[in-house]
Amino acid sequence: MQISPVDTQNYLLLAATLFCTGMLGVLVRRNALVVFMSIELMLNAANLTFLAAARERLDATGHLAALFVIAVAAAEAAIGLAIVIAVFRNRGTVNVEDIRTMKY
Amino acid sequence: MNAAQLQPYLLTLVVFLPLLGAGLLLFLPREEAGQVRAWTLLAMGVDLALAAVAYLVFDPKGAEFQLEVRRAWSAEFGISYHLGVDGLSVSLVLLTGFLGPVVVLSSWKFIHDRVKEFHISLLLIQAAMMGTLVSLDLVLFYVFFEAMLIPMYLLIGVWGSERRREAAMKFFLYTLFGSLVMLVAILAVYFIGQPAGARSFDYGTIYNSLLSANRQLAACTQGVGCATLSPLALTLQAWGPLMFLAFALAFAIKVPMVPLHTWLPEAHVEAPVAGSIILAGVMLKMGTYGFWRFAIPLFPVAAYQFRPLFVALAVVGIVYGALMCLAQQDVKKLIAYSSVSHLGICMLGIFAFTAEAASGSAYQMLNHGVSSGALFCLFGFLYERRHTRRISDYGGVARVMPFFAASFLVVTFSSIAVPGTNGFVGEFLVLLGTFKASSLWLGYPVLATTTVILGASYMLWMVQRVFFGPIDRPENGGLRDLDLREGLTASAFMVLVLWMGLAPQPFLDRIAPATDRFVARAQLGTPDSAKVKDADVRVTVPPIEGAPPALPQPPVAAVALPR
Amino acid sequence: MSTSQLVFFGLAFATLFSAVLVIAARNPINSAMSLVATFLFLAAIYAQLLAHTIAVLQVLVYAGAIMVLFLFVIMLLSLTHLGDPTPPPALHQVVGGVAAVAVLAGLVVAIWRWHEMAPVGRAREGLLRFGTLEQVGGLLYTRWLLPFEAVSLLLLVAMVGAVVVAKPRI
Amino acid sequence: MDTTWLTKAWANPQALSANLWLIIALPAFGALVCGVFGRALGRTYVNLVACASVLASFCLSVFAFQAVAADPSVIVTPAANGVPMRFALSGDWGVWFQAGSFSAHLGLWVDHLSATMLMVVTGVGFLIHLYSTAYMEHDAGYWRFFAYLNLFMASMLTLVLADNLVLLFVGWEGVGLCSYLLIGFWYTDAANAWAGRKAFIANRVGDCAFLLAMMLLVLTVTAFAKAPGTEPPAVFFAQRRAVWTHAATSEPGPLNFKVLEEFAQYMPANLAMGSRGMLGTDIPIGPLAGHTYGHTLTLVFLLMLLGAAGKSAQLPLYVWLPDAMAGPTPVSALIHAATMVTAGVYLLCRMAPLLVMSPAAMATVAVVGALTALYAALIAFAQDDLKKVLAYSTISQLGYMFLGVGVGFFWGAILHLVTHACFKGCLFLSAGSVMHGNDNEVNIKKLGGLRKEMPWTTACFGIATLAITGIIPLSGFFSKDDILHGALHARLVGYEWVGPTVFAIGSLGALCTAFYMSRAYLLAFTGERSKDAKVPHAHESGWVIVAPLVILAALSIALISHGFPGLLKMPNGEPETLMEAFLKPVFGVADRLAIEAHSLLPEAERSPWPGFGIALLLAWAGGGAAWYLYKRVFPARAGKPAPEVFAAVRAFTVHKFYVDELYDAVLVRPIKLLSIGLFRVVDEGLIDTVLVGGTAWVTARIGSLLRYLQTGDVQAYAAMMAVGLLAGVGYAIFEALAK
Repeated sequence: MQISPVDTQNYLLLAATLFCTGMLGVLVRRNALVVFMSIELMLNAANLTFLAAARERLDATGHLAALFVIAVAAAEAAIGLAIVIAVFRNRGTVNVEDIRTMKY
Repeated sequence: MNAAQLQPYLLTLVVFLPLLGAGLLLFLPREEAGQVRAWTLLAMGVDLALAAVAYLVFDPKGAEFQLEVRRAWSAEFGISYHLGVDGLSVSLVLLTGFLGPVVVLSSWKFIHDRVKEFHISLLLIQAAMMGTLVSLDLVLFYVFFEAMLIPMYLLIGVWGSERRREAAMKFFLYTLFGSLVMLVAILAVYFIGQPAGARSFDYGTIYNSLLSANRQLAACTQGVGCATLSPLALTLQAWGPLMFLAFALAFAIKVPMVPLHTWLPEAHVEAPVAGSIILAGVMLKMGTYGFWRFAIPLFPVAAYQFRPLFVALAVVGIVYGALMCLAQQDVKKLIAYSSVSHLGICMLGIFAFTAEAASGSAYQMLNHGVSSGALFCLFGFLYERRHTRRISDYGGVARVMPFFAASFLVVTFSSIAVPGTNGFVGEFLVLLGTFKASSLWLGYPVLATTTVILGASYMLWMVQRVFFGPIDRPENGGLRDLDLREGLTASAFMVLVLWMGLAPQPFLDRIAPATDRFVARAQLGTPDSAKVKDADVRVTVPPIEGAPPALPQPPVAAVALPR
Repeated sequence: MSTSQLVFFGLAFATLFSAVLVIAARNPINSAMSLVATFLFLAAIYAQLLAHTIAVLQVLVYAGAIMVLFLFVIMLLSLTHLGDPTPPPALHQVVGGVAAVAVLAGLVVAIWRWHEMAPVGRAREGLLRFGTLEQVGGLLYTRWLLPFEAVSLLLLVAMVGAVVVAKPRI
Repeated sequence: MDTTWLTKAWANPQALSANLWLIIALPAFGALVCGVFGRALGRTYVNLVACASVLASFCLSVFAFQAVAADPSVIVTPAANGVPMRFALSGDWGVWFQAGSFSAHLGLWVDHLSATMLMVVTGVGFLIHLYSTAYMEHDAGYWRFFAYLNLFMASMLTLVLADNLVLLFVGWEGVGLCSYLLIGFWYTDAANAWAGRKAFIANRVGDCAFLLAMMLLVLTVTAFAKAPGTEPPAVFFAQRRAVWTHAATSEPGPLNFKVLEEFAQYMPANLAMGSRGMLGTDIPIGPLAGHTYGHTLTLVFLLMLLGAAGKSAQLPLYVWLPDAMAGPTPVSALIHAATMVTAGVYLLCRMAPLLVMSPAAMATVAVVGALTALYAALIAFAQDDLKKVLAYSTISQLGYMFLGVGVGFFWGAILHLVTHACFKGCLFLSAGSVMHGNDNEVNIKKLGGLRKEMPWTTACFGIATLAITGIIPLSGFFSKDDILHGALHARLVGYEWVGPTVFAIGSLGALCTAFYMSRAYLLAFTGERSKDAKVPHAHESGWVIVAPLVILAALSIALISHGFPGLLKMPNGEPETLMEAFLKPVFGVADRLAIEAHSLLPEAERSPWPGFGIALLLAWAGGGAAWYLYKRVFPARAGKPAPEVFAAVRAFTVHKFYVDELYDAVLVRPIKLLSIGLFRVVDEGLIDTVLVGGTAWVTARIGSLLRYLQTGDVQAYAAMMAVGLLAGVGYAIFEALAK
């Protein structure tokens, strides 16, 4: 068993790109479901960072953090999708621009 | 478990017993108003007993802080669960304990809706006030200090009279504004006090760490050693005044000092009788107590620098508050403004920096708690019968309520400091001590002495209009005198008024050591600072009991940025 | 360039490509399928990072459970129709997009310039156990037991919450 | 006849000392019983408790007085300066309150001065209690009345017995308090209660000055004791001059009378025991540093004079006393004539050793006293209310006492105090008896002809009138004219004009006194019954009312013994009055210190008889004028209008020279207006509306502007977060690059 020669830096770059891709999705897509998917992307980017750092420091705590992130993501997806269903039922749309009840 | 073993837990019990009572009330059905009242009374009574035990156990010749307990709480941030009382706080604890059952008794028939929530609020306030008085950790203190606000806000806002919402909001915002500024100062003093890793919110630790810097700074104001100030002293020189003012603002609002007082009359007028008693009896003293415990000892140089301002404001408060009273048409507002005047005397005593004045001020805090608490309580009894606060709606009440009138008169005399009642001793000592304060202009105490005249004018004017003269309104003719419950409450106040007036020394003995230390700490910022010995001012800090062995240093920031 | 490097770059490219597809696809079904692909590629990368446990969980939880959930929702609500033509982007969308790109640039610069890590983890001992179920499980059930239990509570709450929110009438 | 029993203490002085507190506690206990259980106990028991407690207190006082006065071991002449040292029964019940370097003890003492006062207070007090049992017979509030009256006795006795100024102040304010309660006793009439309040506030003005005087005195004494070079303070403060002391504990504090006297010993310039003249020296330390002791003491006593003026109804604070007649008549007799109002005189006499250090203050006291004596007498001319006449005469007579104190004639002032207590008490009680028999009629013009219907009352009133007028075989003659004689011969250094001036004013006052007292007597008691009388025929009161009158009238005659000059001889052969000799142990120190301090020089003793002759002439003249006017001139002019000039003068006098109105316009109204103005403008306007309300307004406006940022669009919020993140990243990079 040996550590791969790929630098941690590369993983971090990948994570950063992934994160920003997700962020872009959140910021420009109007479909609530796609926004949720983008959020999942961002969470995974965070996971990747945790794991890269864990390998760098040989500290398995990072894995646990990733585990918890996955759990939180699962919870978030469940609730979020339930809200999407509820909103859709009430308003017939999942377009985020059409949901503005909190406007001044 | 014998008494000695119980001692470390005494203060914890005093603070949390009301909370326990509140927890118990949660399980009572809301229709059982009688049970709710009885259990609250029981909890308050036991709390009073515990407070009395603490008062008796306190040894005036012993260490500064007694009945101390210090447990690990949040070691990473230097926060510990540190309780302890000195002479002043143990006296105020007793006062708070005394007012607890009184408050419950006085609102026995006053409150009809949401009885359960009302009593839970009372118990929460009681716990928070006790906690504020016994905390020796700044974070703990702050938490309790803020925790007082919320139930009080509810008390005014839910159970008050017509304009209760505005009054509650005003009270809340005023005090919150001050205490948030204080929070910034608490954090600042935490960060400058000690290097990273050794930082602590503990009162004694912070005091001790600032001590030598304060000394250097005091010497520097005399022109000695300004070139060799330590870094901490330099920081204090630059930021000390601001930090002092931040603390002072919070406490001055609470006191309240003119011109930050306008929340008080409104809060008093709108609050239910219980709220007024608590507010006047104890909560205002949190301000003076804060000056005594935190603002002045931590920043003696800045305090000395701003002393003229505060003394002037105190004297203005005394005279101005009294003049305001003369203009009032509303009994509760009048009593509220008289509190402004009386608390001005307390503040004058604190800022005189002499032993006489400080003792007098401390005693005046107790007196004011008793006398204005009693005034509000007694007027509450009358309000319950007539539902009006306007002075002109009364007249000739003494004829139909003789016992009530007698009690009210006794308390009035206490309030205007007739010798033989408690008010005199405090006022006399404050005035004397202010005269003795060499560096103050003699005009201040002279002006303050006019309170003797003005106080009598407005209080007797009010008494006159309410109690004497013919009964010219038929509603007043049918008032009934106090019943047993009310009579007992009133008698308790009267006994206390006379007891504290005729035999003040046992009370003063408890306060004396705290006074000496306070004056020494305050002197540290004056030109006399060199005469103050370190042993007189340094705080003994007990180790944290049951602290886990030092944790392994948490990994320091992994990504070290290159230089 | 060693094999593992080649593998990594391949995987990284695939991951990014499918991620871009996620946000670019007009049909949500396509997005979802691309997301599955992204997760699978990521799982491989995790494995390469010696995080075997997490890699397995990634496949199970994300690619399995969560994605099924997404697909069900899409199908339940019949969101597959493409709707009206896309309106012109709003101001905040433009600003957000630019900000996202700029953040990426900033992060890239930062990672590029300050890549030195604290020299702690290059030791080779214990590599055999690193990231195995045994090690992660050991940690999870000893030192991190409380957070773990808290997470289980969170999931429970989420479950109940999802039912409550989604049901029209309880 | 064996008289040794007179010159030996009847009771063990040691035991008396230890139980002095009982003298105060008994009436206090009576007050408690009457006040709390009075209504339940019923009239008989309340009367019993109230009278018995005062009687017991009186008996104890007699024992104390006798022990102080008679025991030969009391007076010891120390070798040092040849002045008899004074002794007292003295008890100390420990610290009352103490803080810093200040302490006040619960200490009581009975020396010759307080023994005299004790006899007056408890003696007259008991008689008036007895009288009240009949006078208040039909009043439903009898229990309240006796509770207040007993409480008053306790306070007054505290005032008299206290051995330090702070405890004295307790009694001082306590009597004011009881006076407030008793004036407003019939509170259902608002005017009565207002009168009580007026009395209390006027007293409070004085008390404020008194407090300031005490503070300054503490500063002075403490500075002296702590100044470098003084004797060790411990010795200074611990010096005790009592033979019989009960439980002398810690140092008695700076306001103890013995300490103050000790302090006074150090002040004069040519003091044998230290040769340190301090009066002209600067106070070395403390807040008063830089002012001389002499000036400070002058200020102290001017303030104390104001305090005493408040309590003793002198100019400028006398306005409350006439209104105080709203209270029941026994109260007027006890509080507003015999005891409470003399507290100011007692206080200044008590402070005599220090008072003589300041000729300026003494001159002021004398002038204030003389002016008050004349001024009040002038107002009394036109009063038709019998009680008001007596009230103004009280003010006037108190003025004589102040005059006596001011010219250093302390024993004369005290003698006048004692005789005044008797004859004025008698006058008031007689007036009460008149009211009792005439359905509460007080207007002298609506009485008349009482001589036949109320013979006892008339006789007593007549004797007392003669006494106050100063007709020769009565005590008032000697006490008042001793004072005037003393004034004529006193030489206040630097204020030599004061003696003759006050003598002149005082003599004029005596003339007026004779006039208005005779007028009152003639109108009320002689002649025909007025047609406006409420009841056609008055009836004589019962023996419970008459007996006190008779006793007091008898005392007004008997007390002549203490004022008759030349009954005793001094060691150097000069004649000495009995009262002077009796009070010598107290005032001897003051006299000696006055000479040492070169502030008050006695002239060679001259025979008082020529002066007495003038005084007698004045008294006859005043009385004769009254008789002539009211018996001859006015009846003859009945029905014709008075000349306009006289009418105007009379109106001016009836309205008490418009002083009440003046005070109202100059002090009361402006303060009230100021407070209302401040409340409206500063408190409600500036602070509450502009500052507090303004803050809220600004916040609300800003908030209503900023709320337009809330678009409700999730993505917009997210975009803001992204921008924020970008800013954070940018800042971190910038920081790192900058290093």
